[in-house]
Amino acid sequence: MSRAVSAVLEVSHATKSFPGVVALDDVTFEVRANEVVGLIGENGAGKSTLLKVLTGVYPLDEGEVLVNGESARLRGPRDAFDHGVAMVFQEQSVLITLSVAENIFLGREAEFTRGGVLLKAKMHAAARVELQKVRLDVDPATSCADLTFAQRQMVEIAKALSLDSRIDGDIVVLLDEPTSVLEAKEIELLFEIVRDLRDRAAFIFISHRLDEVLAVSDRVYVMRDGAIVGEMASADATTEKMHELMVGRALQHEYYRENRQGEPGEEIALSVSGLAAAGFTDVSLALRKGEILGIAGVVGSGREDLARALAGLAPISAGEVSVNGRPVRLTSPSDAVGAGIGYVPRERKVEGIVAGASVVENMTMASIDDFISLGIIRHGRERKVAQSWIDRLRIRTPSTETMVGSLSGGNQQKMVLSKWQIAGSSIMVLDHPTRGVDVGAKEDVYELIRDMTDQGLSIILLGDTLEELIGLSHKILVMRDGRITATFDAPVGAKPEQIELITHMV
Amino acid sequence: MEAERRGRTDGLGSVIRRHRRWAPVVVLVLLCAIIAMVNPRFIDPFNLVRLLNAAAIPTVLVMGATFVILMGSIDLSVEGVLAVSAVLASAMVANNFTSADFGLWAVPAGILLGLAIGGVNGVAHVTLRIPSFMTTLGIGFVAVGVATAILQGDTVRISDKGFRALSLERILGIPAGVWIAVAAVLVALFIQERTRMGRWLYAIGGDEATARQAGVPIERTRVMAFAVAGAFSGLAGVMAAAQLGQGHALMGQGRLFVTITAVVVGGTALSGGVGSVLNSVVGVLIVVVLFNGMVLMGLPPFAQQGVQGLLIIAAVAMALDRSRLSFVK
Amino acid sequence: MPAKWKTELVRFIPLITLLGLVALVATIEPSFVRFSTLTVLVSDTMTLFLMASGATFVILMGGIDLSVQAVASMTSVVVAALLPELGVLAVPVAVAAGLIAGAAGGISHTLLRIPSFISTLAVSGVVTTAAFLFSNERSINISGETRDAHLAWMVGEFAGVQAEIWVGLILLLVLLFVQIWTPIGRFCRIIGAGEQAAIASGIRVDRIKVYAFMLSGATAGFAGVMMAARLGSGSPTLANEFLLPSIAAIIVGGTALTGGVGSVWRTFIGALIIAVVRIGMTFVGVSVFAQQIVFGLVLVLAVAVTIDRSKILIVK
Amino acid sequence: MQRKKSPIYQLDRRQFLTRSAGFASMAAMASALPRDVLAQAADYTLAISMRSVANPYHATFTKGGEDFADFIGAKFATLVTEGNSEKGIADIRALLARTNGKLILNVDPNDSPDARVIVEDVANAGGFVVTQWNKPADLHPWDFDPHYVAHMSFDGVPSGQRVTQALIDGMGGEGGIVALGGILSNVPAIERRQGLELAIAENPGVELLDFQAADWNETKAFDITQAWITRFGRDVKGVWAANDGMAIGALEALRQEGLAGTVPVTGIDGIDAAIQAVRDGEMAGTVAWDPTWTGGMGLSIAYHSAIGEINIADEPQGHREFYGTGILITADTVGSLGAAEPENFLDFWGKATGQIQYRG
Repeated sequence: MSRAVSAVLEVSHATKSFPGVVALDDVTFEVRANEVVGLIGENGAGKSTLLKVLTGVYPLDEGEVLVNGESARLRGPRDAFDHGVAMVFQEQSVLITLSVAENIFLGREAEFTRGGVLLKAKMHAAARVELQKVRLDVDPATSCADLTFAQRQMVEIAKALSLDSRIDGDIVVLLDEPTSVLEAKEIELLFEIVRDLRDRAAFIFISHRLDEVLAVSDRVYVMRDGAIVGEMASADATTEKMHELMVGRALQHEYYRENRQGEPGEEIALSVSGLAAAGFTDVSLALRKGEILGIAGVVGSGREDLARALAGLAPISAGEVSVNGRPVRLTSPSDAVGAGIGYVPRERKVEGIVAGASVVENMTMASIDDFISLGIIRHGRERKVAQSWIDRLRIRTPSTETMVGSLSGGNQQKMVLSKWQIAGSSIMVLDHPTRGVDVGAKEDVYELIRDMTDQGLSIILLGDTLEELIGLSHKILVMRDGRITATFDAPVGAKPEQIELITHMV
Repeated sequence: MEAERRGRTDGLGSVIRRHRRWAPVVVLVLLCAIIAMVNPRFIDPFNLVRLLNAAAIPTVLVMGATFVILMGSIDLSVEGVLAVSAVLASAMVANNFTSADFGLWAVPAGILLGLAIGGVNGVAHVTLRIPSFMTTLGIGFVAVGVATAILQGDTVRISDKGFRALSLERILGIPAGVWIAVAAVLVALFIQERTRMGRWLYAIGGDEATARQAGVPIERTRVMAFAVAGAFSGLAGVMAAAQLGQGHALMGQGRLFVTITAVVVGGTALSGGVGSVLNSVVGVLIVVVLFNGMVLMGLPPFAQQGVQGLLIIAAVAMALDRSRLSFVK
Repeated sequence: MPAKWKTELVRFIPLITLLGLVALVATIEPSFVRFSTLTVLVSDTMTLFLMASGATFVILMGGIDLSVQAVASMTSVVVAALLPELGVLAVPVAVAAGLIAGAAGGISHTLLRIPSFISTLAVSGVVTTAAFLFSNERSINISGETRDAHLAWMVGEFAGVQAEIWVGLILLLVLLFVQIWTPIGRFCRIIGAGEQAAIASGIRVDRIKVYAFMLSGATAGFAGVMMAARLGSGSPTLANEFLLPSIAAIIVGGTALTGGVGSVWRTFIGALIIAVVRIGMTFVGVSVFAQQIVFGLVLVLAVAVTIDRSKILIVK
Repeated sequence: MQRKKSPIYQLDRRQFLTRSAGFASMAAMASALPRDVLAQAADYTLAISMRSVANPYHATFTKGGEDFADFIGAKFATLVTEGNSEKGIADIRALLARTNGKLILNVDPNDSPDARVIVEDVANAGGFVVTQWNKPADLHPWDFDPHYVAHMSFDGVPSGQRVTQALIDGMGGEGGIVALGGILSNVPAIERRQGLELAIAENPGVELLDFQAADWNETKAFDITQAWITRFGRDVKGVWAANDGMAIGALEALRQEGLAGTVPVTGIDGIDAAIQAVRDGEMAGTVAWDPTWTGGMGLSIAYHSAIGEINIADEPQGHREFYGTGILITADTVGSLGAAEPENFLDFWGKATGQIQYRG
């Protein structure tokens, strides 16, 4: 068979099965030198499995992995690294218990060891070089606990790029959803870095944000059901086309269900005046019944802090909050829940779900009192309610007793949303509700958000993308440096442009 | 703007955090001041030497325990390893139980025996995938059992003056045991700061899955950490034999909880990833000063456990850096 | 469905291990499986189970309770001292004393945010001092008549079986009920599996934690009462050397120290496993010098078998 | 007080515990036994129960029991409580079940309350039991005839008193004493402390500077003694310890300060290390119990009751609850200690020194 000579990393006719599923079905995939390859697909399409094959986590059932044209048996991420394949993980994998330098060279301390002694000065000097590549100006001895999330992500990328000065041939960097914690400016910086380093490295770029993939990649692979269903040059691709390939159907024009954006009621569901806490001051807003209020802002603008304060997760230092006209004190999440405020967190796996508990237990977690009579949990009633929500939201789960950890991200998120609906929350604070949710499930989530407003629920939305924020919201607040800097109405047909918001964000 | 924003939100926090590191030392100084006010003899230089002497063996024990706890594990075999090493060491020098007389060879032998038992702990823990709590509990029982079976209730009495000198000899007015403990701290500090294993302990305690992905040899590091912890316990056994002039199966009694308490009071988190052997040295001093102080202040015996309990709660509440722990178990 | 069969089987591994150990002892010494021998063994294990039963909830939460031994000793003193005056009412008073001690450990743990390992260790010191004070540093006798009058229900016989077994079984059922049917039981497990998500869902996690420690204190207190009833006396050191066996019982049953996985029934089985190993050695006639060695090894192996690793990713 | 003999001898007999009390003349004694005695030996299992074989006292106690079992050719079992009362009781019940009650038990209960349960169990199963040291004051052998054969103990009060006197003599009759007690609520700890206080009351020149509980633990004793040296300095003229383990801990703490041999120490129990220290002039005294005798004789009396050689119900109360012989060892007497004489297991009450006293 013919093979491009310049391929630095390729997978040929790879097949991998797990009990009951074919995760990779005869996949052939290659990355050429100095190339940025986009890899897209819904969750469960096989992207993660492919990455795990490329980093040696999973051995293949059939087919082979080739590095620089030679068959390689990769025994794990470390072995892949030594072969020139580095991965930037989707989950934050920076260890906050170690310093910046120690994180960059974790597992490769041998390079700085003489006779068993770790030479710290040498390690720090080398770390400085790597940090420069990602334009991060921090002391290598700083503990990663003292860095922001975005800075940690940059350390993560620096760690992968450090391979550059260690391997003679070309290197391949796998970027798995690297932008999910980054804001626009940092994403732009990342893309610049990627472009700068193309003469030394090839990249595989994975993201749910199709526009980003198009912006940075030369070529895009689309995966569905464990197989590659499309390969195209970015120049020939459009988001609609990619989307169609991914989900196997055309993207509906009304992606954000704008046709269902109704008129909010007149009643004020949530009113906030002069609110202050760590990260923001003097925030006032009014949220009407059935309204979606979007809040835009970069990381550190205070919008996350505001969301957490409203959820009772951060102490409020000044100001007042009223729900349906009644003043409430939000000193703990249970106060917020009691006031009818539900919080869908950004870190779903940490604060959204209990992976080791069952679907039904998760669903009734915020409203257990409703299922208790005479001090006894009524399992039957609980299960019935849970099942009705499973049916209603089309949550794919074998049963109500399944461990939530085994569900896909989208189904987990639907479950989190149902948790608050079961709890009868009248106000929902959605902090990146579609993060880590695949495209098909995203639409379900949007549908669900519209359903909720139809029922009179009010929503505060911190969107995953500006596009999403604009598409969904009735009204948008922009925050910068802890204050509200602008307010936009966003009625159907008269939505603000992204650039209008951005000018107030930075 | 970046700096401005960070300055506002983290400025104060990071200042406190930087100083929080010193909280255990503050607790120690405070405790000393209170005791010295009640009984000024506390700060008599001779008493300070006695305090160091009392701290010597616990210090050696916490070195190993800190390593294990940094990984988020725990070593409950401390008492057993200490006893069996003390028995071996005392039976190797001139004594009434065996005809052996290997002199100071008993020291490396005791350490190696500890290392071996620690290694067994580690291997059983990682290969059978049993929580370290249970593995080390079981192996600790086995160690005491072996010592008991060998001695059949006897006590080995040491007659080797050279070996006893490990505890009794004074250099610059300070007992040799203290110097050994200082050396042990330096070795431990070196391992922690200047070897790969030391750094890997923090990585494993911080997030084992990530450390594994980065190519950290988790299993090997775990086994090594338990082996090193065993070696320190073995050294402590040798020191205890030299100090008490004997070796028997119950030598280790009462050492375990003191050791773990000292590690935690020093500010090392039981959940792993946060702490240092230096913290633990401070922790040992806090515990030893507390005990010494209660006798100096003439507290009635029945009240001591209670007062100790309350003060330890106070000390940990002040000393523990919880800023990095979102929740406490 | 073979997969389902397998998970079902995994659930029952502690029980299978127990039966296997019983069979092993019985093959060497057949008289071990006589009804009377086994009921005596089970009844003798009930104090250990009582002590470990409430602590299971604490461990399910990912915490640990090191005060059970001191609490049981303290309540043995309380019940022995108060029995002549209060009669059977001394029992709830003693259990309440245990409950308060548990609450002290739980509150200092949650309010001061210190690890439960330390808070309960410290509380055990305080409790011991309280027991010494209360008992005037002596053991307190319970006269035969007093015991027969007020505590016979704990140590007598009912339907041909020792009362301890009935008491233990009733407590097992009560705690299973708490575990499955009450929010405290459910949330202990949920906190162990994902504390932050529980907080964000509005669960008053600190309150649940304190409840769990109170439950642990109360059952430890009840264990102290049973010991006092069985031995006819209370003493500030009565429950010595019970702490590690009771934690071992919980873990041998397959409850994970990291929290989130486990059950009270597993602790029941775990306590019996410990008892069968210990008493089995006496029965078979293992030399006393080898007993500790064998016990240590069997403990390690038993945990290797019983622990349910399917839900535990990292073993610490 | 109606004691016939002083419970403490100034070592008037050359008998003493050591681990391997030789039994050279055992065969000769065995031949003197009636034939039917030996014939029945096979029916019974003999057992010893105590805290742990890891301490010298109990190891010797066990050895004494084993020697007697060998002497009559019976099966022998050792049980340990590991300090856990419930474990001790459960083990005994298991053994009763295994032997169908054909059990002769010599038990040192972990804590005094255990004794009642053990006695009741053995009596119900039809076995025979002798208890040592710990039992509730209102539990008496004669309430369980014939199964509860006897209770043996050593009186801690006079022992504590005599050894304190030896300490005071070693100090030159006056000065400050510091004292290390056992676990506060333990009966022997309480008795020995009473003895200490009695002796101090008799010596007006002596002052008890401080009393601390070191919980029978030598390391704790070491640390407390060091703190005392700081607190009282040269005022400490003598260190009293409620057992030899703690005494050794205190002695080594003194050695660190160069005070070993200068400041006298006393202990109780008579373990080898303490006797050596007395010989070396570093300890002023200790009291030796007789664990070989208690271990073997406890079984012997119970066994001979079981086979009908003794009609225990007819024996006087002084033969049912009695003290053994505690021997004060001081520098003056330690030289005359020799190898142990073989124990005569048929001289049932030869070494008994009076009926047990109950003090309010």
